[in-house]
Amino acid sequence: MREKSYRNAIRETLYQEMGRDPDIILIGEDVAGGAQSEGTKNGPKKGGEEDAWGGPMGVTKGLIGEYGKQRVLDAPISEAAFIGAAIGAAAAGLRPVTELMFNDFLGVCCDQIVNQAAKYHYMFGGQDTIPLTIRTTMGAGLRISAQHSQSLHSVFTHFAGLKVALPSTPYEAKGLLTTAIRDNDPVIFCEHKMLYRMREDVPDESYSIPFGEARFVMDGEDVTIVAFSRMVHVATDAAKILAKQGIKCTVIDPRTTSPLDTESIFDSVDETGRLVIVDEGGPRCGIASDISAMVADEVFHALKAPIKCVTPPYALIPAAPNLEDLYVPDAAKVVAAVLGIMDA
Amino acid sequence: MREKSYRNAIRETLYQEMGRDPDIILIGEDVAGGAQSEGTKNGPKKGGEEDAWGGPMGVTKGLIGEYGKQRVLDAPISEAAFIGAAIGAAAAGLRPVTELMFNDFLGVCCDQIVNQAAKYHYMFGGQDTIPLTIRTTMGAGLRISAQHSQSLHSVFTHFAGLKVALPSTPYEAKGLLTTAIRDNDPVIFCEHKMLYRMREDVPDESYSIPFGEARFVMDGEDVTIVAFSRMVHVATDAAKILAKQGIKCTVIDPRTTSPLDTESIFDSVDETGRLVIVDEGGPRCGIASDISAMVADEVFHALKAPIKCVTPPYALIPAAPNLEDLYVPDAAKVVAAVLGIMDA
Amino acid sequence: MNNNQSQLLWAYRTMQTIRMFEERMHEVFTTGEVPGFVHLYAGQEACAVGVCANLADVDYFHITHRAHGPAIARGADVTAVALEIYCRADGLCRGRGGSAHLHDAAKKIIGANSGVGSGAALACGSALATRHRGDGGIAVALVGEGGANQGVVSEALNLASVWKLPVVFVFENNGYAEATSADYAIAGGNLSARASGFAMPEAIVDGSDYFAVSASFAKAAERARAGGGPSFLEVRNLRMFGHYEGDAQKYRPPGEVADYRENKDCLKLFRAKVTSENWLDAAELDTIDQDVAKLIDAAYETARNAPLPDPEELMHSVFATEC
Amino acid sequence: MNNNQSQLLWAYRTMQTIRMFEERMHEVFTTGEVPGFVHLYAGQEACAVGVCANLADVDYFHITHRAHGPAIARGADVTAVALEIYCRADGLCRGRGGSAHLHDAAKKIIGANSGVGSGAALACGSALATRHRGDGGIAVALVGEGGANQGVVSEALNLASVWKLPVVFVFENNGYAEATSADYAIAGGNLSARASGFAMPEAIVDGSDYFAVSASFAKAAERARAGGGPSFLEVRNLRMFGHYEGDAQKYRPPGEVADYRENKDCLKLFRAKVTSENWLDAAELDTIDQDVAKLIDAAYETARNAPLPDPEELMHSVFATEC
Ligand SMILES: Cc1ncc(C[n+]2csc(CCOP(=O)(O)OP(=O)(O)O)c2C)c(N)n1
Ligand SMILES: Cc1ncc(C[n+]2csc(CCOP(=O)(O)OP(=O)(O)O)c2C)c(N)n1
Ligand SMILES: [Mg+2]
Ligand SMILES: [Mg+2]
Repeated sequence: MREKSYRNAIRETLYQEMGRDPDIILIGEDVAGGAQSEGTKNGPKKGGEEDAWGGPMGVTKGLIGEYGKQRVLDAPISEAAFIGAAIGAAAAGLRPVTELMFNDFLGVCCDQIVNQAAKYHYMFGGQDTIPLTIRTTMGAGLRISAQHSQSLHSVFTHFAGLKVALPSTPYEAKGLLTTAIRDNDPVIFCEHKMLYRMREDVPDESYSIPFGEARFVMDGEDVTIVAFSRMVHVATDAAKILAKQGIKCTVIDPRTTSPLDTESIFDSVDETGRLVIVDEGGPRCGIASDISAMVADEVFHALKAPIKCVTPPYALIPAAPNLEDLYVPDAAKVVAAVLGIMDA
Repeated sequence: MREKSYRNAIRETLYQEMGRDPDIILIGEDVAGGAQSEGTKNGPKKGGEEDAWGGPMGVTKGLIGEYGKQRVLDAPISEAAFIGAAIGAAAAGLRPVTELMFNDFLGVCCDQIVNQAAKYHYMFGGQDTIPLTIRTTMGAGLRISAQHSQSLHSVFTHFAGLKVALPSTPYEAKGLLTTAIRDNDPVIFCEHKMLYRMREDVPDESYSIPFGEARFVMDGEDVTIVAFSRMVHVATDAAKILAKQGIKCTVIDPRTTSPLDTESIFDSVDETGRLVIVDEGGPRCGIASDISAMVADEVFHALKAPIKCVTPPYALIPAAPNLEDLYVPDAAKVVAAVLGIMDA
Repeated sequence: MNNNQSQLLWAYRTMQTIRMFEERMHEVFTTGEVPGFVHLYAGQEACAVGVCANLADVDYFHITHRAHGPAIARGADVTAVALEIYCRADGLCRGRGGSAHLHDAAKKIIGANSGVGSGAALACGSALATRHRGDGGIAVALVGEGGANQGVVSEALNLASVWKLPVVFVFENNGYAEATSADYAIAGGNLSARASGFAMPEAIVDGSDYFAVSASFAKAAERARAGGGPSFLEVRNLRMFGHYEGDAQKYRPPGEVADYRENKDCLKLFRAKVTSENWLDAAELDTIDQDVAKLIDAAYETARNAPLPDPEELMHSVFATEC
Repeated sequence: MNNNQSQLLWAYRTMQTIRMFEERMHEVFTTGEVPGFVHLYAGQEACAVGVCANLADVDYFHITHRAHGPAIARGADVTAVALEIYCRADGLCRGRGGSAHLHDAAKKIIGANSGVGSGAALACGSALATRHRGDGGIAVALVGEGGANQGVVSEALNLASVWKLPVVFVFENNGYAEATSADYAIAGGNLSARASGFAMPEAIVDGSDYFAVSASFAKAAERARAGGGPSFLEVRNLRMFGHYEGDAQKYRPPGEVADYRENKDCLKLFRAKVTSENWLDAAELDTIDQDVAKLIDAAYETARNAPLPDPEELMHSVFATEC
């Protein structure tokens, strides 16, 4: 057990899983960091140092050195083709892990993810499985505007056939990625950009965290707060502030949106009678509404107050730092939402 | 005023709007029905009759004859390029109407729709508008399986910057399409495949139906049923069955999911205290949950019973007719949902 | 290519099976008993059969929405094919895919999967897998000339070259994508001109000539197996029916199909060739025709009378690993 | 191309403005005061400036994430550019787009818009619009050699040819897409080999030579204006800095940038040419250098001290037509 960053916990998982299973291959842009330029008829190899990058987030650095070019494949900027290839390879018996640099680039490989990977197993009558992991980054905070800062887990969740994991800490990242890689369904593994440097103790040996089992971050009998990814920390901060005011919150990190641990959420709301959901995705047709609707159906009679969703507004993500910070939910907004339903 | 099919109501609208505004152009696959083959250096013109198709649904037939090749453009099977081109043309002052054959093909032009069209106006600081209409087809019923039968309006709605219209009848289709074309934002106009043959009286002259204003299909004080597109008819059938049992339903067709007429929904639930939402899209992170969540927040205290969402299951759409019919919500399921909350 | 008698008999039988299967489908479709959209392969048989003549068990064959012919060419059970088109419980895909999504994992027939052209990318993945295993296999992607205009196809051509994958891209140019003619939609009119831009060899083949397709494909397959990387084949033919059943085909010039049936029917040409060369005799071929007719009768009879899937099938295998 | 003095002075001034703007950005970025990712254009100036030398007011210029240089080349106000990069209220896009999304509707500078390469499709639309109006305009799409591997780019090449649009596709091959070298990612290593597959003429141009770019582009633009359809230009150059600021660039061979700065610096080459040909004299150019330095000082000073957008800007212009 050592303290590890979220980034390193992910790299370690890839390293360990690839060591365990030779059918795991890695595909993505710059994942091998320029290592693969061997020159062409037009000239000799041009590149400098091998493995210079390791993907733009540096997560895969070192893996090509260990596992070689046949298993760590740099791809041209052709997400549709290389994710399509990963699906084909998965159906044919490999266990690919691909990197989609930003989840916003769902835009250019949407057919592959939501129509092909998600539907292959079902539409063909269960003949093949698609044990594919798509690692991608989500979230605002880097000031890179509307097309590189989205949190699209709700869109992935809309499509039956995909599993969607949102690790909120380094420990979670390692355990959930292990599960993702070993799972026989396509998994969208959403890494939050602003968490890569977060550090905590993470076991050296490999372990897995089952999908569909929520984590209880805090326990309290007044309000249930459900939050995902980076918002787990925002929710926890809010809960700590509220605790000082005598309001005790249960904070739940469901870890995966598909499958979703509805049981834990329902049980908690049954006890507290109050629910706030905090999510960084868009407010319309998102996971916050999704959970609210399930509770308003299944646990209606336990509810003591309106259900509150704390999400960004129905706007786009601006580059300007002050506007971006306004866009993303913070602890103050969560506190306000909780206070708003305490006397209801 | 004559009886017109949904298909013809749409064609008539295109015809009239194109007559009104010379900057409206039409782009899509087969929209000009093979008319555009003029032969190449490899041989003479090969095609037969001009304008043989009019898109696979036959909607645009006749338009090239009236408005010519400069305004009715057949496109190769390159949705990303031609919808991208439509966006570029819209930003540059035209008012394009494009046809995306099946809404499932969002898959191959997702970046264009959700990242470019939706974000262009905002991200560039409001400098240009994107007066673009994307006509597309939604819905199950043709036994064409999981990748050609989806109802993806919730996904479009998730992305701020898009407007989404779902005409439920021929009259609605004409009025909403007129509004869509004249609107300065990108509008996803979702035509339901199984409604093309529906007929009703539709005025010959042009008229528009404002976005964000719900239609009250039936009035009743016991339950509010909100439904979209073809499900409006399913909901109405259910309401008629329930009426015989003495249960009076308000049936609301919000017409557009973005903008959404929350006021009408809230007011109605305020009165009835009960809400059932019927939708043909997937059950997770969809418009049904979306509306449920808004009501569970804003009209919570009026609620007498759990909110019910009647949607397909979290499955894919199978080709087999019996399974497809099971997948799609029907009146019996709506009746059961209403009965389930009447004594709650 | 192997022009020995059994190979020739197989080729003839297979092409005839497809032809009769499709002619029958064309007939029965009018009764309304076949669900969904149905795209017939009649007229194009020599393409799929010429390709499959050169495939081994380890090879992957990615087919398109015009699926019946290619699936049969690769050895899918004809009755299971009919059952799937009828969306029956015992169809190849348990009735879930229907006509356009025939898929047979055991035979490595990979079904059309969403947007046209997507097989080109998936095939890169099959090729990766077979290379990873070192089993000497290749992947073949069948793509229509209309589907070739999808961006993912160009991406896949480049990717296959960059990764030097054992793939053969077979572009079947049957003149039309729905109502849009290939001459219109392909800039310059010559699809195979794209190959060199992605650094792979190309060939244009007469799709009504089984021998030409087989020979051309054999060369490309050989190159792929030897580690030489991908190739690009453009097979030119026509479909004898509409885009799908129900298509009035008014976009076609008058006489186009009649002329094709008369002069470019791959079955006629094959028969003429093998009999005039004395490789096979006409009586043998007639016997095959009779056998095949019976097989088709039986397959349709079975399909028509078979049960639809159980209702609980709706929720079956949405996920492979339940949580 | 117009080699008259004012044109040459404009070209030099513009290239120098870009260079100094980028060198300054490289410096100030280390202070942390510039938000987001910043991609510098230094080393590539002759490309954008050579193109813009041939554009008229009616023409559309679709640029990329490496936006500063192309925007300035086309006449965007340097201060407004700096303000936008600093995400200030008075930036070109009110601080919403930042460095990668510079856009100036009045100047018909169309900003990078999501996935790399997407400008190729949008440019087809600008071209449609300008043709619809009959104003004699053209559209130019600048696309990086990495972005060229996006499917939408191939689709757009085909579409532009099929519709015979007045577009020039300018592929800027600066050797890398992030850390991935062009030699690796482009099958065969020769991007311009793709042009003929889409039935358009191509040219490969030395991107450090302003005159070569301008001449080559002028020809393509002329063709487009005359109704001859699209062209494909591959401009070869290198970037002098990393993919974005902060990039350690270890994937580059040692000395690559130093050698480029020494021998292929477009500004040096331009200066040498115009002075040795006696078209301009060195003193004039020195004066420009001084002017530009002041302009850059002022622009950065303004940007640094300008206010961020008002909070209510967050909800402004999500929609153009409020309902
Ligand atoms: C991305 C996408 N766009 C449109 C369609 C609808 N569609 C189905 S088949 C077809 C024509 C395909 O033409 P081609 O590839 O030439 O194959 P053919 O039908 O001639 O065998 C079209 C447009 C589709 N399936 N996918
Ligand atoms: C579809 C897509 N994939 C990946 C990226 C991330 N990305 C941004 S710039 C870039 C490199 C682009 O290279 P190139 O087109 O050669 O332009 P250059 O940076 O060299 O100017 C990448 C991969 C993106 N913006 N869009
Ligand atoms: Mg075709
Ligand atoms: Mg580059």
